[in-house]
Amino acid sequence: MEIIFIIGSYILASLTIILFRRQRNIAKVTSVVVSIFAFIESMKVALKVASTGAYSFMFFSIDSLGAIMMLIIAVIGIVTTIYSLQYFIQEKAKNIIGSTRIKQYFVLLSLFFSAMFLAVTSNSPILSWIAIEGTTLSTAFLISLYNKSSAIEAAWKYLIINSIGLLLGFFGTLLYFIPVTSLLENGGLITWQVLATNAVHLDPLISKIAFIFVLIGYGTKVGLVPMHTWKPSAYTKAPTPLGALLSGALLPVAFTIILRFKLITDTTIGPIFGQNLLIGFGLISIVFVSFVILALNNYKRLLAYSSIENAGMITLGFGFGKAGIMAALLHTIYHSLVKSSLFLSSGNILLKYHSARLKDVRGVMKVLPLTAICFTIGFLAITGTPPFGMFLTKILIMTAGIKNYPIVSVIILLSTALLFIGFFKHTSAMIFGEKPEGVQSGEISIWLVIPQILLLGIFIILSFYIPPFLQKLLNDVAVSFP
Amino acid sequence: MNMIILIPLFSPLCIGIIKKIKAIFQNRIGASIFQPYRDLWKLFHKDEVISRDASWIFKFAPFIIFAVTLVAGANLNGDILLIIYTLAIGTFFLALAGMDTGSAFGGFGSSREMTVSALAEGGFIFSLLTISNINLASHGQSFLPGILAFAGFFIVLLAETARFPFDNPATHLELTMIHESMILEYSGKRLALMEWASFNKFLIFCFLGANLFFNFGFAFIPIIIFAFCFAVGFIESTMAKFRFFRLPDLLIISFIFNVVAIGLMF
Amino acid sequence: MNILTLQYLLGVIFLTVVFSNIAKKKSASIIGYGVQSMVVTILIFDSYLKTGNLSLLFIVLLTFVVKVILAPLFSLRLMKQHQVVFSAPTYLNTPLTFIIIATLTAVAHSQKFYPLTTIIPAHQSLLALALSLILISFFLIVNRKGALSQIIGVLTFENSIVIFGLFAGLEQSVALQIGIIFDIFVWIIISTVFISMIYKHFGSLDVTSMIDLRD
Amino acid sequence: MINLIIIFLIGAFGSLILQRDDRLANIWSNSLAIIGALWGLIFSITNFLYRTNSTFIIGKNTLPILSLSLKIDQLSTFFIFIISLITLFSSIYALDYVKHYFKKYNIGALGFFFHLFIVGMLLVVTSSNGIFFLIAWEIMSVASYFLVIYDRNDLKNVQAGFTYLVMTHIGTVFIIIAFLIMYRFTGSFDFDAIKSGSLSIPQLMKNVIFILALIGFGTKAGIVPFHIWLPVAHPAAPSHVSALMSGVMIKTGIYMMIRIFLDLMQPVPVWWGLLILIIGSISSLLGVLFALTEHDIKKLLAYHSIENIGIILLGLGSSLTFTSLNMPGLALLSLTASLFHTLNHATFKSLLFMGAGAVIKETHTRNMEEYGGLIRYMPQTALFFLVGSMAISALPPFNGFFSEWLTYQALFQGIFTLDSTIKWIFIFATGSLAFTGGLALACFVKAFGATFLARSRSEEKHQIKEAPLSLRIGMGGLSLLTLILGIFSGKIITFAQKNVHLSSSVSAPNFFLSFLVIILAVILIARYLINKNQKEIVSGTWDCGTTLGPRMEITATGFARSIILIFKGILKPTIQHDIEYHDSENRYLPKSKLVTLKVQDIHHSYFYQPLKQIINIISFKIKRTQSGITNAYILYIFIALIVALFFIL
Repeated sequence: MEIIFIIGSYILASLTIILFRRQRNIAKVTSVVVSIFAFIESMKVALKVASTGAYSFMFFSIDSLGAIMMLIIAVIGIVTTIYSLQYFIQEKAKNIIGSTRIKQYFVLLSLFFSAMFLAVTSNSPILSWIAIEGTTLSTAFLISLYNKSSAIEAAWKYLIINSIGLLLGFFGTLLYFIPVTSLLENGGLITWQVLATNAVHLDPLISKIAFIFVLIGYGTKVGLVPMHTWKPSAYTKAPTPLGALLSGALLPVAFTIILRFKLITDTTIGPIFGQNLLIGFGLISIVFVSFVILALNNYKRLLAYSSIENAGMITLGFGFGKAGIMAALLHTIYHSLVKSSLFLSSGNILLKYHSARLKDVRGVMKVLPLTAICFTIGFLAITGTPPFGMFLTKILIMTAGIKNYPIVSVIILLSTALLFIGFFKHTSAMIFGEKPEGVQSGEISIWLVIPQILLLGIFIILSFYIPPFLQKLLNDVAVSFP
Repeated sequence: MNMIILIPLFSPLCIGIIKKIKAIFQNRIGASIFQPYRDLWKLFHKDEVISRDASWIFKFAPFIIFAVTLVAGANLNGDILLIIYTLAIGTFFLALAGMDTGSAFGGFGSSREMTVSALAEGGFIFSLLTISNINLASHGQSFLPGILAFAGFFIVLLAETARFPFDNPATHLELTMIHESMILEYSGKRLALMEWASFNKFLIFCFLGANLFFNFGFAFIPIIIFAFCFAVGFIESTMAKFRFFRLPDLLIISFIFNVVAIGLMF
Repeated sequence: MNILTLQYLLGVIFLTVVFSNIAKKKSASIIGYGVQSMVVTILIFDSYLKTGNLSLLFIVLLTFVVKVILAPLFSLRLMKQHQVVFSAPTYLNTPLTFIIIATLTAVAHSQKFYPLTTIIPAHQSLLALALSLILISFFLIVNRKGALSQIIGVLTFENSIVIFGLFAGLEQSVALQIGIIFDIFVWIIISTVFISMIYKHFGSLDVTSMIDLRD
Repeated sequence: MINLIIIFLIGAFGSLILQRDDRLANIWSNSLAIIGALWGLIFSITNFLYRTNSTFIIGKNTLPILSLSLKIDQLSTFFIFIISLITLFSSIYALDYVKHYFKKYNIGALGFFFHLFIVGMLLVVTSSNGIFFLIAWEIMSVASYFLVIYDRNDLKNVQAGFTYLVMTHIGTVFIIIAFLIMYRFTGSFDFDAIKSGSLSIPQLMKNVIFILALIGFGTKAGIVPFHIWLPVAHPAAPSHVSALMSGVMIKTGIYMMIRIFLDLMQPVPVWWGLLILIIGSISSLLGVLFALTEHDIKKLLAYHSIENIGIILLGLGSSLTFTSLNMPGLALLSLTASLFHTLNHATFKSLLFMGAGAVIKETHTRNMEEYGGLIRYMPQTALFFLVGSMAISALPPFNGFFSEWLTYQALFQGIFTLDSTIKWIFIFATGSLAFTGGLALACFVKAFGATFLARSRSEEKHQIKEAPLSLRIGMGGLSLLTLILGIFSGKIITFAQKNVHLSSSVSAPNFFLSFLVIILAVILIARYLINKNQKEIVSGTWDCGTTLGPRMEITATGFARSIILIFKGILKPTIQHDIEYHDSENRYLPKSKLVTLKVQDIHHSYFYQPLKQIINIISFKIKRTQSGITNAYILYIFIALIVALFFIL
């Protein structure tokens, strides 16, 4: 039941904001209230699923994977909404953006959340496809929020590439449906369970082709390398809170759909085929990004490429199977938390320095001390330096991989080292050095730093102690995958 | 223990003999072989002039260097590394004393001295190593390595005691002098001690060479030492002093002699 | 409708897609798209006649209204309104496009995709043609430079997927129908809002001017 | 052991809390460090005497592979002893030294990272699980990175920190690969499991693990090909930290090499030891040569750390060769030699770094050319620095000589007992050790002479005063320690020779006594007996008539010029003369002449520079794929689809 409340409340929020356009901060209040409500609901769902296992009703079926994703979306959702309140006040103060645009932002944001929740919990592939299409639409308009030519260009590219990807995904889903429709005549909605049960009738070759189409289709949404081209420009031109949401929440959601289809293909032709494909894409993404990062000159693109690399690492984790799956899930959670905190800190830097180019940003430690510390901790965590959890998950993925893909693991380790150098070069150039004279030092407002500290706090707690219910959810997912 | 007395007693004598031999080769009579004793006595009783810039190292170095030669003399038949590194203390303080007065000559003297002694160290250690273990030679033939080791040792002797091809003890020409330039600033009893220390060092080397290379017995040692003095005097009067940058090649040759000696021996 | 007429109709669609690939004038490709969607509505109407499923009738009407009438008219009006230059440039010259289209059709009919095209053995040739349609329309998007022709390309791509679904025996399935409806809905929004935005900012619908967002 | 770590953690977080008030934070962090160090000393000494080996597990852990398990055996106790010893002296030193950072930087952060650094080191030497070791290893590196860039106003330090962390990270990647291969064959990361399962690892894989571990730990220890970060990073850190880093941190690399090569991978082929021997000799030779070319005092000391690491590797390499030729007696001798030299190097290297720190604190520059005549203003620091330089150039009464003497004995035994090619490698190693000894002596005469003796080379030296009290206590304690370790090294030497008869042995105490007695005798005789009535007149140095300006003295570059020209094959020196004339027309009246002698670091210009260029070229080429054209992006997806379909079907 809770899921209906969540989606319903989001749609309701967007309607209220549209209707009561007059009141001054109706948008802010409603969106914060709704995101808190959604967090409580998804926590309840997670606890319920942890205790009683997957359950489904009407159009929704929530399994442990879905519950974890809901938790991620809810946590990132609350933090970004709180951040965007203060962020837009500052932007309005510098009259970069008008108040109508801010209202549009909150409307689209709640639509975006409802679409993501639907995508993760829907019980039929077509419904998830429509939900993902919905996210593409809402984010396309969000990217073009600033109404500058570059924002429009980024939105256009985002739109064209993602809709082609989704059409490929649609074709892939259709291929999965072909043998199934002939069986049940009543024409009811085909759910994941129906697909899974008679996956065995699926012709092996068709399921292979279907999985390729789905992987490349939804892979565009996740941003694996050949299909990643929209990501850097979209993240740079979008408002910062949206960047955090895109990489923190949308990436895992799109990835869950690939995983669900992989489950079906695994039952028909065994896991090896799916795993090899995932490893292939993961490897290309990590190696490609580790070279590109060295030559970047914009710190937002740096974060975009880093999320491509982490997407590659997660695909790799699922590709290696066994211990790798648990590690990849943990890696997804850690990555969402740390990447969104990095994005929010980069938002602060953008507000202060008014330019995203690395050349203009110097001496952040002097100008924004707290943000600099959050950014450094985030940088150390995201590149997998040990004291933090992501090092552990990286090692676990490697241990899963070393058994039968030794060369791949060695290449990955070397390219992560190269990635560390690239990322570190830019971060140390930004953090240290003399403060440019035009910038006056001092944190903009405490509300712009609390969200990052909150995210990093959760991350550090999770990297040392995993609560039992989350542990149970992770085990269920790890068990369900070959 | 008797070496502590014998070495300082007879070292000026050897230097006197060398000077006498050189004089004979230049067919002049030259001073008597006991002249060094008189010089030392004279220097001990003269006043001293100490530079304003010098620190306690300059004042205290002569005592350490002299004492080092005595200590080295004391455990001559002890461990070879100990002897080498005790003499190295002497060189260390000699070079520091040279630099302490802040005059250009002292600085360059210690820089050249350290270059020479750094390169000679390899040859020195290896030659003593071969000789002290010559009886352990596994596959018998120990004559050729002995010769090579002795040649290497003799070159090191000339280098360490600042004799001819490396440094001309008689000259004060700032372009060539190494040992003399370091003790340029000294006078009075400190100069005496420094001179005496270098005499002792020479005698220690001759004694080492004699004792290790020709084990005929204790009685023959004075004769062999005399032979050493004669050889040194002979070289000083027939050979020209090498240019400074050809010295490393000579020292590397001595090092290679010793390495080949060890290679052959075991 | 026996196989022969189906083949004949599919041949018409194939020609329209090839034509929109080559046509110099943009209006030609829009008219081509109109004809294509007309044939698709006929096909869905035929499957409605066969099965008598009411929802199919609803979809027939919807596609007819939107794809056959609204979309072409709207695009033509858009072109007139913005005096968009007539010629729709492509990256490759015509002979090369022909060669690629030929290779793609050969690939679609090849042994590689054999299992895909024999889902329903009777429709083997139809499915093969539909698959080649998909590949060609994908290539159309890549080849065209104008924003409007790219949208036309994406819509043809969507049409070919629908055709493949129909021939692969998915007429009945609710999924296909929802998919079609939602797709139409999405593309109405995109074409109306985005095209005007691009035009306002870039002065022309030529995509090649949008290249300043690079690393 | 756990309470030792807790003390340091309290120190770390305490100094963070107190960061508002500089003085309090400084006192808190240093006093905590001193208490922790004393506790560590007591712990290690009791552990050493009673031969207790203890293992701990800290808390249960949710993840399967990682178990926070510590195992303390004699080797780790020895290293805990070194760490706590040097931490004790460097924190005493830091009490006054950190005062000159007071207004500039956040002292709380310095205390926090200092304590984290020590905790990292303690965990590294005691952890017995691969992943726990890697976590401790990286905590140590990251904490020391923040210490290196502590003085961040000077951009060179930030650049030094960058090179340091990048090199350490590359080293860690090699170590991770090595551990992964071990995990693959033995199925777990725990050292005991690896040790018992090490027989199942095929020989080829063992060699691969050896090479990877050598590169990984060699980068941390600073052996020659991977040493470029050491002369850059150590000088950048505050002096008490660089003392700790070069005294102790690089030894953790040695500790892990011993742990893996001598303990885990035991049946070991001969060529491993020989390779370490060769690397050791090359590192020691090149280390000392580059040290000679330096005129930045802290860089000179950093290069000497490379040289001493080379000497330690000689001991380690010979012990590895002897174990593989199963001569346990000699193996024990050479291992004790290398461990004794690790202890000695820790003491005299931190002493020298502290001395350098005191000098830099007063003169505010690291360039030796601007020093000179400091012995008049800082007599005690000069004395301690003299003791340090005598110890490092292995002059007898101090501890440096006795550990080098043991290494020599090990190498001599190698020459006498082994045969054919192995003998010639041992001869090459002994030769390089001999030359390193000589060149080190020359280098430290230059360092001490140029800094302390004669007149000051730059005018404004009047306001220099002696180093504050706590600095002198720190340095005094360490110099006393070098002397005591030297004199009482007899026990260690007899322990080393217990089952091998050496042709000669040296007993330190009677050498020292005889040395003292003779010096006193000479002074008595010379000063009071012979010329009690001579006067000592003080007047200027002989100046052949010209006025004796600072230009007359020899400079550090001048001193080393002859040696550099002799070794110009390796060092490739380039001499540059900048002459300034009174008036530009006639060339005969130069106003001033500046000679700069630059040495080309062959590793940098022939290995690291080209590597960097290649990576940059590749990354720029790949970046161009993001060309901005939408059609190109769609083309990538199209190609990906076609390739995937063809490749998979």
